Amino acid sequence: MTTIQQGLLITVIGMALVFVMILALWGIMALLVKLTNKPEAEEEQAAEVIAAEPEETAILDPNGALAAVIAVAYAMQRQATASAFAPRQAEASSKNSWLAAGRTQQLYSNTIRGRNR
Amino acid sequence: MTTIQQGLLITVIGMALVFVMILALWGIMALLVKLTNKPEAEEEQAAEVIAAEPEETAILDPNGALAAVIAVAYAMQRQATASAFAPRQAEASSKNSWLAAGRTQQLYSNTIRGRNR
Amino acid sequence: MTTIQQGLLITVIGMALVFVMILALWGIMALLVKLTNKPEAEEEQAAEVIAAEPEETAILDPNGALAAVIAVAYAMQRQATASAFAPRQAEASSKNSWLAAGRTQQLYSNTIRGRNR
Amino acid sequence: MDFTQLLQELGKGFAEFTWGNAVMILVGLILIYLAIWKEYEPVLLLPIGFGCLLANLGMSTETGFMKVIYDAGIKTELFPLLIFIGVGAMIDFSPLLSQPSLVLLGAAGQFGIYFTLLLAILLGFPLNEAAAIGSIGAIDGPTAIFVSERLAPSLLAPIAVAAYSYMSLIPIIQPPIMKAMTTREERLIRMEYSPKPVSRLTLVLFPILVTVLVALVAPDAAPLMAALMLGNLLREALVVDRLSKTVQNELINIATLFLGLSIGSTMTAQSFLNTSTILILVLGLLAFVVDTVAGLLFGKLMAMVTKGKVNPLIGACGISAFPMAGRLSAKMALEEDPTNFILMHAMGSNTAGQLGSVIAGGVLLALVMGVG
Amino acid sequence: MDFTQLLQELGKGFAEFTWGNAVMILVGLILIYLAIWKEYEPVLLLPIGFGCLLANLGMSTETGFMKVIYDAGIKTELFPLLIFIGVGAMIDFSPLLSQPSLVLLGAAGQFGIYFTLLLAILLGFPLNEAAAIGSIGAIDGPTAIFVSERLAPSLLAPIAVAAYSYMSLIPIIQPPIMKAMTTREERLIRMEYSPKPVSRLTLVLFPILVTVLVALVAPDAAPLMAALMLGNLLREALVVDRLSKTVQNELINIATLFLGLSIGSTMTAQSFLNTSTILILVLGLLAFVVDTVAGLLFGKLMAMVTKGKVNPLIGACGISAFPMAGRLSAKMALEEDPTNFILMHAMGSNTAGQLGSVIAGGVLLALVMGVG
Amino acid sequence: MDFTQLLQELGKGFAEFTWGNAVMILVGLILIYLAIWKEYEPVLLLPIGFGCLLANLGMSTETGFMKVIYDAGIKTELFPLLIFIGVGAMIDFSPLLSQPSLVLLGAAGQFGIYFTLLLAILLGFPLNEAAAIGSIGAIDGPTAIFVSERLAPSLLAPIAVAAYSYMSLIPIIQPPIMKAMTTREERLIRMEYSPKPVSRLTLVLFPILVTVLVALVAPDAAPLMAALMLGNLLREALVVDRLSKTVQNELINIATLFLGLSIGSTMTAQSFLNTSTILILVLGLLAFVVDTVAGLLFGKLMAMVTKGKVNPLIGACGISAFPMAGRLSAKMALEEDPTNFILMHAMGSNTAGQLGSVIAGGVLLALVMGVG
Ligand code: NA
Ligand code: NA
Ligand code: NA
Repeated sequence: MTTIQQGLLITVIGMALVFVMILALWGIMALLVKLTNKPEAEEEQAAEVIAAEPEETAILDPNGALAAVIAVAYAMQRQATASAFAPRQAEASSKNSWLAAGRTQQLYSNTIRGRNR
Repeated sequence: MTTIQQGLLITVIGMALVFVMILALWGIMALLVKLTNKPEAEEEQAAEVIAAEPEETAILDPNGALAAVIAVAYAMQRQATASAFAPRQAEASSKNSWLAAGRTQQLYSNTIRGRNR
Repeated sequence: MTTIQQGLLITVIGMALVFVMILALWGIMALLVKLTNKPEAEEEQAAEVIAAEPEETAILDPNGALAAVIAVAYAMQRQATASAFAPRQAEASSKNSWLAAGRTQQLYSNTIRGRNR
Repeated sequence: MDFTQLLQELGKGFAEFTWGNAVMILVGLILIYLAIWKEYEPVLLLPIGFGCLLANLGMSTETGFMKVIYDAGIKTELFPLLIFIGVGAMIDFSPLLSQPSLVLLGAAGQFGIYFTLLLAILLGFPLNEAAAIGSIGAIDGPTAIFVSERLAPSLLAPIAVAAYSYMSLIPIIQPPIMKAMTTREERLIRMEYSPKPVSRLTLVLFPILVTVLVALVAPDAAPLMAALMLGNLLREALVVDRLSKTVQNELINIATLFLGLSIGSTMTAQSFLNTSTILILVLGLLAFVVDTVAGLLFGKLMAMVTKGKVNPLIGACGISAFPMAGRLSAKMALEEDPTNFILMHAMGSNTAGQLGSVIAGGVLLALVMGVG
Repeated sequence: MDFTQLLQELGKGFAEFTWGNAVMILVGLILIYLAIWKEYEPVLLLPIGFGCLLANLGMSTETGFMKVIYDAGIKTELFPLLIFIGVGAMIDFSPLLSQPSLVLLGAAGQFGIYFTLLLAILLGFPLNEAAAIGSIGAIDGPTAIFVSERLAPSLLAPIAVAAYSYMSLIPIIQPPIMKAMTTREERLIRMEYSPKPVSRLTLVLFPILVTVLVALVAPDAAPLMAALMLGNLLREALVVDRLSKTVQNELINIATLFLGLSIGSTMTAQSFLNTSTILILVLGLLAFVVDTVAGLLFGKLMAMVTKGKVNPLIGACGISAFPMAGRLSAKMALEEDPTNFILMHAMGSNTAGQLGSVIAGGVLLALVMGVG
Repeated sequence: MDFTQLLQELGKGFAEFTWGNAVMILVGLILIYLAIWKEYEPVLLLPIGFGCLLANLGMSTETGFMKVIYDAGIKTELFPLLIFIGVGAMIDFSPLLSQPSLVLLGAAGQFGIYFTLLLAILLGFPLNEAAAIGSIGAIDGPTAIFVSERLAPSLLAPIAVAAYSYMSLIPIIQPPIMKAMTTREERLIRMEYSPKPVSRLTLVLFPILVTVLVALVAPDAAPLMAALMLGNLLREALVVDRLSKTVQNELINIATLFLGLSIGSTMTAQSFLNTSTILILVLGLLAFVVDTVAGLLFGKLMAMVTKGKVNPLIGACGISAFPMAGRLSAKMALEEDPTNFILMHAMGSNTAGQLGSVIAGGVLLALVMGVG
């Protein structure tokens, strides 16, 4: 078998294996999320109601003022906890209050609501 | 000699040696404290008077308010200096102001008065 | 050749080489400073005007009050950035406000004006 | 006393200095320039650049203190693993876990590995070297270094330099491809963000299950994935904050500094100044381009299959290069429409790319070792 | 190209996986569960648990990067010593120094070592293994690991797991024994707190003198005690704050992480799944119980001798397990009478137990080596 | 069971203890006393002192864990280099770069090296040992250790002790010499401070060019200078703050602690208690004195040549001992005239001394190796 044939074989098997494993990961993740979230469904709801409010306000507020406040608060908290990536993130989020607001909205809801800490 | 006989011998010699060394430590410690504290006896006294006050107040104060304040101050200082054990200590001392007060009283007097830093 | 003769030879060659290398360093440094500072000469001037003011004020102020303020500010900033040497420096600069003022004047102008960060 | 010998000892610095060394010192200076003034992955390119100076000033990894560091951290594979423990502690997998289907994008962004492998074979590289070059397509420094160190240690330096340089060039490499391959309509696609809640149990079990899966199916990638997932477990455990902070700071910083220095110190003129290096640099760039193209194509496929519910831009960040690629995709969507926030999806895809890269690296290693 | 070989390389992860490995992975998961949800010594049990996963997924200390770490830190005995430097910098001996007689309580709490040793011999373990098992009774992780590594390295993992697990179970193990063995009257005993003032000179000389004493009388414990006392000297010197902070943070964190991982990585199915392990776990629990009982009995003796001036509860914290056991005794006294504060006495006893444990470990090592 | 053997094992601590060990323990105690109460370079003298205790209590670098640390960090020369990376990150070369002529003062302050070398030869030391003793005259710990470790490792301990002790005694050693050798008029000389602006480019290029120059002309000093300049480059790059902070804190702290311990642990009675040690201590003090005298003479020469524009006091800080010597010169000028600030000039001279010391150390190493 020539080297290029070996290479082609490796390519085919390799990409196939990568996809198989990624599919397996998908399955594991879907299963994990499904299995582990049942008992907490109810407290989830409550948290969602509270967390939902700032989100909507942020979207309705045309001046982005509240959004900017949340963004700054988030950036500061983030800076304190995960200093590794903080510099760039903080910088990025201060460029544009709208952008920051949107980002904050997503990250915030994910951190506070989506995750049951 | 069987293994169990060896074991018994080791137990007897071992515990005896541990006690001998601990007794030696006792002697060393008693001697150390005696020898090294003479010249400082007087400044000790002055410090004691000052340090004694918060202690007594803490005991007389039935609401534990002052005690709690001292406890919090102590916990904060402790947290700053010895972060290793801080989390659990801080947590523990916030459970009960009385408990904290008593603990604070002892630790405080030991740190400030007992030690000549 | 005896050991002492070897030693003398090493001394002569050694000190000569040290001086040669130090002279080379001098040349490199002078060249570096000359070559790299041309384009920035103008912004330099502007910065100098601003930076010059606190210096002169410090010298004119007979009570050293402003100087002390700057010194403290500098010491604090220094402490935050270069914690390695901070303890001794901070200690030293708090001893005498005049001394601190002079030091601050030099260090400050060097840091802010002399260096184009 | 031998005077000639004395002069030799004194002059050995100059005597051993070659034109090649001078050229390599220039290369080192360019890397340092890119690190400091262009801020291209400075924590790695600065040490690599300085190491390159050392290598060409008589302090290569063949002797002395750089050999000690190289043997301790690169030969043992410890440095990339220590870095991965720190990286793992920095990664938040919750955006991915709350949108599991995004994991598919992490597979597509690995095509560049195999494309580059094939091209390298066609250019005459033997299989092991071609595979090492292909590992640049993982777009992940520690993975590329880990794989190359096992398959072709002599190519370690150009591969690492290519991987880290292009990684920091992603904001220049990707956008034109992204614009060329997607229509404005596609870039305007809004993605609903209704993540499934992710429990703490999930966040803890995920790194463990991934470790088990990868160790069973691709054992050659196991150390890398285990290190990454150990870091992530320290993060998500929430009870070992001390360890999590130390691996994210001191441990990763020290490992990074010495990894960079060690790799730089292999860049002697005789090992670096050859056509292989130039080919590797070109192939590496191609790997990045092909990864991006494949990711975008897969993104478009997902957009088609979901009938316009997936913005193809997030395909481009399935290539790894965490977290830069993710931010880039989100930014491009915002440029078309300042109210279109796809950051969380992009981050999901990006972390999927990180997983995919390690898996693909391990599979590559296994296959080439199995063949060889 | 040999296709079978390729499949072998790919399938080796599955091929080498045994039922035993599956069971051990379960063991690892239990350790991780205890670490995260029960917060049982998480900084150690989490790495041990994860190391256990690694060991049974082809990454044991027999090969690869875990062997590198194991050889660097466990075989050389460095990890327990580095941890002890950090621990020493965290311990305040002034409560003990201001009440020197409390040091006696640190001797009584070592009976469990010898009791367990004898029991292990009766159960058929050879002397060296029995002594290593006995070291669990020191109730001090680094001591147990140091002693076991020298006497019976093959038992290192179960001994470390037992030591750290039971240590975090102290709040469950000790209280019933303490209640059963003391009367309410005894628990109500108030202890006068009139400490002798402790000068800085004393605090500095103490670690030095202890090092000298132990090195002369029990040289096998010397490295352990020297490390502990070096850390304490850095703390009490007050002039090397930089060093004191580094050993209490980064140094101890890194050493702890890799100590845990290394020990976990020795827990392969073939070395762990046997009756020895179960016996060790049972004997270890007994060691803890006997230590507590002996400590309490000695406390009662001291109460008798001093005619009710010593609260026997502080006997229970002469077992080491610093600082948990000390807090526990003080808490139990508070439960009987919310105005009875014996924390400083308990801490004195507890630090005495720390000293006693290292001494007892060293004496044990010397005796067994002298006999063998 | 052999009872005699058991007693031997138990008594070996006492049996091997000699009068020499007792004397050396006293030496260790003196070092610890100087570190804690006199604050003489405590981060080094405290670990050295404690290491000295260890060496004479059966824990020397010939065996056990101290051998592991010694082999890992001193034999490989890593510890002094790691320390230099941290020191480099702490040095600000801008005072020197803005007044380049001050660099000359860094050459004069090295005469003590060669003076001491000659004196040591006259006292009967062989050339390699005499050169190692001369390295004390570099007045720079890592340089002296690096040179001694290569030329005469058996003299490492007294040389390191002398270097660090006298370095912390500089405030006592230098002032009388400075007063005796300068007139009041000279000390009152004001120096104009009109520094040329120093651009960021200069600050970045400087460490690189110094590394290249030294590696070519004095390759034996290359590792030391490269480490120092790597640290400085990390500092001046401004983009790798993470690395700069780590090398200035954790890395240098850990290296310092273990360097000190290792050197202390070579101080066994048999290797330290001899006339060589006493001669080395005396010669080391002379080296410091001669360095200061030569520096001041050169300062006076510069004052003459520039017609009173240079204050000769800044000649005294061309000896290295950064940053203490620089502060001392500035302080002495202030004592004569409280408005005469020469700190920036002194710091320029002092950093020049740091460079000169490393260069002189490397040249010395090269010459002695070339001769030998
Ligand atoms: Na990739
Ligand atoms: Na114990
Ligand atoms: Na010098």
